[in-house]
Amino acid sequence: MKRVYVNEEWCLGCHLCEYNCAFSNSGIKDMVKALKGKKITPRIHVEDDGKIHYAVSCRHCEDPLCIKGCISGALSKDENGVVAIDHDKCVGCLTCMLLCPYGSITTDENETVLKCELCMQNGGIPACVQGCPNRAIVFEEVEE
Amino acid sequence: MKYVIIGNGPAAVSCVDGIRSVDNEGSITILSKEAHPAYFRPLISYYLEGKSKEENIYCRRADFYQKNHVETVLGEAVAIDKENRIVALNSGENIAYDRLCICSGSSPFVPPMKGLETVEKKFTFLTIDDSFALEQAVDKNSRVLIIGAGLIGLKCAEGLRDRAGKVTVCDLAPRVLSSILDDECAMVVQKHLENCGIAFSLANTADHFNGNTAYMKDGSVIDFDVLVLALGVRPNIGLFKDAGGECDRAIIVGNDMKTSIDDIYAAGDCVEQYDISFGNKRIMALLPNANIGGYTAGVNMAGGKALFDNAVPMNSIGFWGLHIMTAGSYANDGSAQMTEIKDESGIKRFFIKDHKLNGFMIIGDVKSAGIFTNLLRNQTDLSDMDFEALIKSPNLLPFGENYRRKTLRGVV
Amino acid sequence: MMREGEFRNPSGCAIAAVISKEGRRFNAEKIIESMIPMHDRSNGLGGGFAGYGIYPKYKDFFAFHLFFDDRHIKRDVEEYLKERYEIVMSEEIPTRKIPEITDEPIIWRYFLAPLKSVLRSAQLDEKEFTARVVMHINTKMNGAYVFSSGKNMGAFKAVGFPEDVGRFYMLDEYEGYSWTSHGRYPTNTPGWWGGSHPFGLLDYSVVHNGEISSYDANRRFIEMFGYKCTLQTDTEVMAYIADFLLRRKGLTPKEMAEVIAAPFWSTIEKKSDEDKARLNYFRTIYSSLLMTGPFSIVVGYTGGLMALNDRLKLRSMVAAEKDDIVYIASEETAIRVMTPEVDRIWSPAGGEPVIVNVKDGVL
Amino acid sequence: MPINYILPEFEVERNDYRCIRCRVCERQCANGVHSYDPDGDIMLSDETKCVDCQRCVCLCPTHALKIKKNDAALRTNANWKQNTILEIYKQANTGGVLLSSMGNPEPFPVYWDKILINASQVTNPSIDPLREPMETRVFLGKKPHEITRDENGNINTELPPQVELQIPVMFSAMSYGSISYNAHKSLATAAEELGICYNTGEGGLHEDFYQYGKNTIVQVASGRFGVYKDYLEAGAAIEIKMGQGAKPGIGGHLPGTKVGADVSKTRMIPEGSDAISPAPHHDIYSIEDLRQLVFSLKEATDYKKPVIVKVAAVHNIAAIASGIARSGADIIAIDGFRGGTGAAPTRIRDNVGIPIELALAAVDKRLRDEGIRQNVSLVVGGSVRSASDVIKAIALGADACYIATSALLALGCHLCRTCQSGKCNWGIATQDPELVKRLNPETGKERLVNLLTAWKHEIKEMMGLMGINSIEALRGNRLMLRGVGLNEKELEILGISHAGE
Repeated sequence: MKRVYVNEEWCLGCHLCEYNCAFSNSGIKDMVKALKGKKITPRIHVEDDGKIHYAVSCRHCEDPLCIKGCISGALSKDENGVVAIDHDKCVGCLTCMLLCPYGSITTDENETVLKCELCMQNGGIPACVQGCPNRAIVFEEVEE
Repeated sequence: MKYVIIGNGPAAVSCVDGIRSVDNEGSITILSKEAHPAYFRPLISYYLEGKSKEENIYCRRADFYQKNHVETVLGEAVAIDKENRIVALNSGENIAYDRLCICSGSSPFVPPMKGLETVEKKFTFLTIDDSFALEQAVDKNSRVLIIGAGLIGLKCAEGLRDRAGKVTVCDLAPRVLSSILDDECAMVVQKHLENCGIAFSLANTADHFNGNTAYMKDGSVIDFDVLVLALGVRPNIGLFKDAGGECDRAIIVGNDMKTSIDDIYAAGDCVEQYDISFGNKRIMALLPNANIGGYTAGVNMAGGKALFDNAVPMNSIGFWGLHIMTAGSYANDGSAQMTEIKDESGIKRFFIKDHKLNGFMIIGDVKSAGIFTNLLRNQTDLSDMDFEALIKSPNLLPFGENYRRKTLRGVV
Repeated sequence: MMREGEFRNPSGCAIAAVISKEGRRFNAEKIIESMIPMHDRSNGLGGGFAGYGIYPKYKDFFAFHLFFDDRHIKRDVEEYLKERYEIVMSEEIPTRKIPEITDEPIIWRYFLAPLKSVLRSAQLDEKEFTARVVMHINTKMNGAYVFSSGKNMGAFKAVGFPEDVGRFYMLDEYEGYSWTSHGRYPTNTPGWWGGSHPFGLLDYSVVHNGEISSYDANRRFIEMFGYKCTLQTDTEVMAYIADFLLRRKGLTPKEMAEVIAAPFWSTIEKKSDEDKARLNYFRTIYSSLLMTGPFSIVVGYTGGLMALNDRLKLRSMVAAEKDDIVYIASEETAIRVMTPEVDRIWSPAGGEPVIVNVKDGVL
Repeated sequence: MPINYILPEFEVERNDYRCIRCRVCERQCANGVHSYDPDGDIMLSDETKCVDCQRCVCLCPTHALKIKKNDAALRTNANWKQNTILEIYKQANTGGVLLSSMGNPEPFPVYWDKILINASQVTNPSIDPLREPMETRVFLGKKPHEITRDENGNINTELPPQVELQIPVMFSAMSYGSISYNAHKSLATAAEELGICYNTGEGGLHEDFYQYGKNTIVQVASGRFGVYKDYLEAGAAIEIKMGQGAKPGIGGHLPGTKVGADVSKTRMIPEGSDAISPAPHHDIYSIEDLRQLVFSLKEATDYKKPVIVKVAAVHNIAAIASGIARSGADIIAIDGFRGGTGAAPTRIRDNVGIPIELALAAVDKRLRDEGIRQNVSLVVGGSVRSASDVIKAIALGADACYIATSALLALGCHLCRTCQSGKCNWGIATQDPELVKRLNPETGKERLVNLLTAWKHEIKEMMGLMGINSIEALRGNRLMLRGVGLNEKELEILGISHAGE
């Protein structure tokens, strides 16, 4: 399956992926309107120490621990292999956060879990990938 | 091949998944005591709280049993004839198996208490039917007394707060969540719950009851309308024990989820298995373990090969915005070295043994805690890792470029 | 108005050729007739013929055909020639007065033998020497124009329709084993006798239909080697290229075709190693002689001719055979006029030369 | 503090409504123009540091930024233009030679823009490149004069060494040091994919790039940096750099700060040392010395590599080229006065040399007049900006063009002309690893390949409309060109007629 992969070598630490993610998942058409004055809760985040930068988002693991741990059945793998979250089912227990080895799960003020769903609802090509200025984030098939 | 599963909870349906990942042919029969499809037990408090709708509590889609060719039989198993590989039901029916998995879960533990029989509205809190009953019993004016400040008691308190007039929790232990938190952390949680409107009476419990009045150990009196008994659970192991299987407090299984009896497996809350953090066999009655254990059992039953060899106890619970995550062993008995961070965002405590993370407890800033769980489950050697930096800011930096290339640039 | 040669003059045209493989000589009657059905391919501003084997009596001498504007320049040219050649014969080219052809210049021919002493001092062979003489007259001697300079061959051209030009020059009275002809459709010229086709140098003659888009690239290349393209016509450049490649570089007509209508790289890649190496070599060293744009040409030379289309075949050209005679023409109808019955008729592919040589030893 | 006479050249215009405080501008500006003030939740700008590289503008996700020319103006004076005055201030401040980079920005005539191309109508069909083959392959190198045959009459097809190009465009010399590793990698990989060549410049060849040797021209310049046997043998051709259009007659200077470990190894000079290329080659004081160097290089490489001699277009370029064509060189590269550079004294960049169009026309004519055009191929550079410039150059007589500024633009360069600072925000003219990584060579390669693929399409279109289906039929085909607005002398030098003639 196509996943979001990160080429650390090319990550500039610009953090645009976070903003593009937040915008894309806001459901609002204008980025300014969507993000102006807001604390963003992107599903991808950049980790850096000044020299090294890279973005982290859900790996859509083959055998996702988050799903194993989900106490409400909110997390599931769809037929494409995408680990998706059903916000109606999520109760915000964060067991998935306790289990995700990559720190790829976050929450917002609604206390339900936010995670990368590969922009399946936003047109198919993840916004972080589309907006990455240096192809540090790519959306592709990788040999397993 | 005939597979029989006793019980119909998460471990049971995961067991079905495990079987079907290897064997699409064999027949599967599930014996269920409850007249519901498998549901997520922890959701019963969220149901009360209104966060979970009834239709959303089920573990699988409605067509799961049909799609997987699973026959469900409503009834209670009363005996296992291991020689003839037969399970006897209370209905008198006998069901033959080639492989059996016991996912019988646990039952509420209610010790004998004086005058309990005089209490009109008294409940335990383990099944969805308990939630339905409480839903009926509690109204805006109800005073609810919950006995037990463990996980079940507190979740019940959270579930009922907005439905009831007053919720009081008492426990013989001097702190809340005594099985997973130390005094200091428990106090943080207790304060938070008190701020959220829950009353506590700790190091104290009901000595006896008379109608709607509880007479407490310390001599005080608590009037209530509804009583919830959340004193703990006991694994349902009678059936297996009677068949001559090896049990401690629960059914003993190996990391392949096999019991001491040939062709009988077990998973979920009714088993005891090796806990890598404590270094011995323990009950880890937790949903992730039930899922993993059930699946592992299923694969092995169907002739595949699977191991569940990194079980640790872990908990993630939250009450009104305060999150608590714990994993592994954090008994501060001096065998492990503790590193902690305390600040306005909360408390983080890490226990390191032989350069490996053996347990942790995080209250408050739980972001990316899974990175620690991962270190714990994999018993990663921390000697070459900047662990100090990691606990300040849990991220993948200290793991090094190779690890990141593998995980962020590859399929995991 | 500018004179021919002062501007680039592209033109459309009709061509035809006929050759006997047996070297049998015949008069120009048929080829003149062949131009009639192609009348509309010309516009009356130029026509001409070249015949090979027409001067058997003088076959060892360079036959110069010249146009002179007046007697003075004729005298100057003769002076110039006398210093370099023995003039074996000097005469007016016989013409027939017809109303369709008017305003003719002085049309003269000379049969010339180069002076040995002059050749020795110039350290040149007689052909190169003669080529330079032609070049000199045509570029330096205003009012004189050499329009034919080979041995035992001759070009005849004028302003007019080709069939009229043929009658004008009384070509029915010449016999050759090979004839080429041309009807011209220049697009922006008043028509000048010298500008008509065939165009030749020494015994190479070219009749051409088309407009080569590579003209200036070809011209500027060939001019590096002593040729002066005074007329700015494709035909002139082609004649010089034919002289350069066939005479000076010793290529065969087939090889010349491989240079000027070189196959595409994609075609070359499919060839045998030997062909590939040669074609690659030609395209590398003679890349500036590649001719692009539409053309169909007939290059006449002693003992044969080559008909060739550009590599995309952007101009029509048909070939046919009947007994020992090979016919080439812009249109099949022209061939049918010459020979209603044919043994074979075909349309040569772009860049594929039709080379017809008179049998060895026949001439 | 002394008075600062110099006005900020640019103004940062931030649309505060649009700004979402993502701070990408701050993170991406190596010059430190932008900063965030958390107390006021505002973005601040220090415009004195802005070079108008447009990096922030391009990355701002909400298009909240504009960099504008500061319209603060000195009193208008046609003679003492604002820039002239500011340069005086700068020199009075520092006492130094003014430095700048990229090509001459002054309003000298651009002859490409005064030349128009012909098209087929009626008498001659245009050719549709989508239907018919359209060939753009060229060979650079000496072309033999004579045809020789073996005893069987077969033509001897051995050729002097040639450089084969699939399109008549190459990336011209830019050294590793003046541009980044990733820029080089982009050029090298793009050249490989396009079937053309790039040029090492005078900075040697990084060991990682030897694998692109058949698409590499290795340069030997006056500093001889990185030159040794393997290097010479690595390339498809060897270029002797005598001069550069942006700074004819002077050498080069790569400051020690840019000579990091890799550059040092590649150039074979100590880390941190200034890399100074002398103005002349100290073994070439005349044309006969050049011939010696040409043959030394040929000798060193077994006569297997064509040798290019690159010179700046200067006044007597035709005579110089004639000399080079007789020196044994296989290819002459001429660099016009608008060619770019990583750093040059401003006065020299803006006042020395001649336009490439005139130089090319003069050289091609001269070599033809002397009958030695076949001795050499001609490559021209110095502001070849588009496919039509290429077409015009070929029609004037070039065999191929060198492009560099166009290539850098494709890589993201915004011509801010401050390469000399080493803080290229686009990761091109810098050695700072954090900046270098901004140019992902995958993207770089793709953009270069796209650019030249686009040019190739355009070249084919234009060839087709001229009725030409092979680029060699265009070479020197000056009849395909007409001038507009040019005087007699210019037309004469260009060897073209005026439009309407």
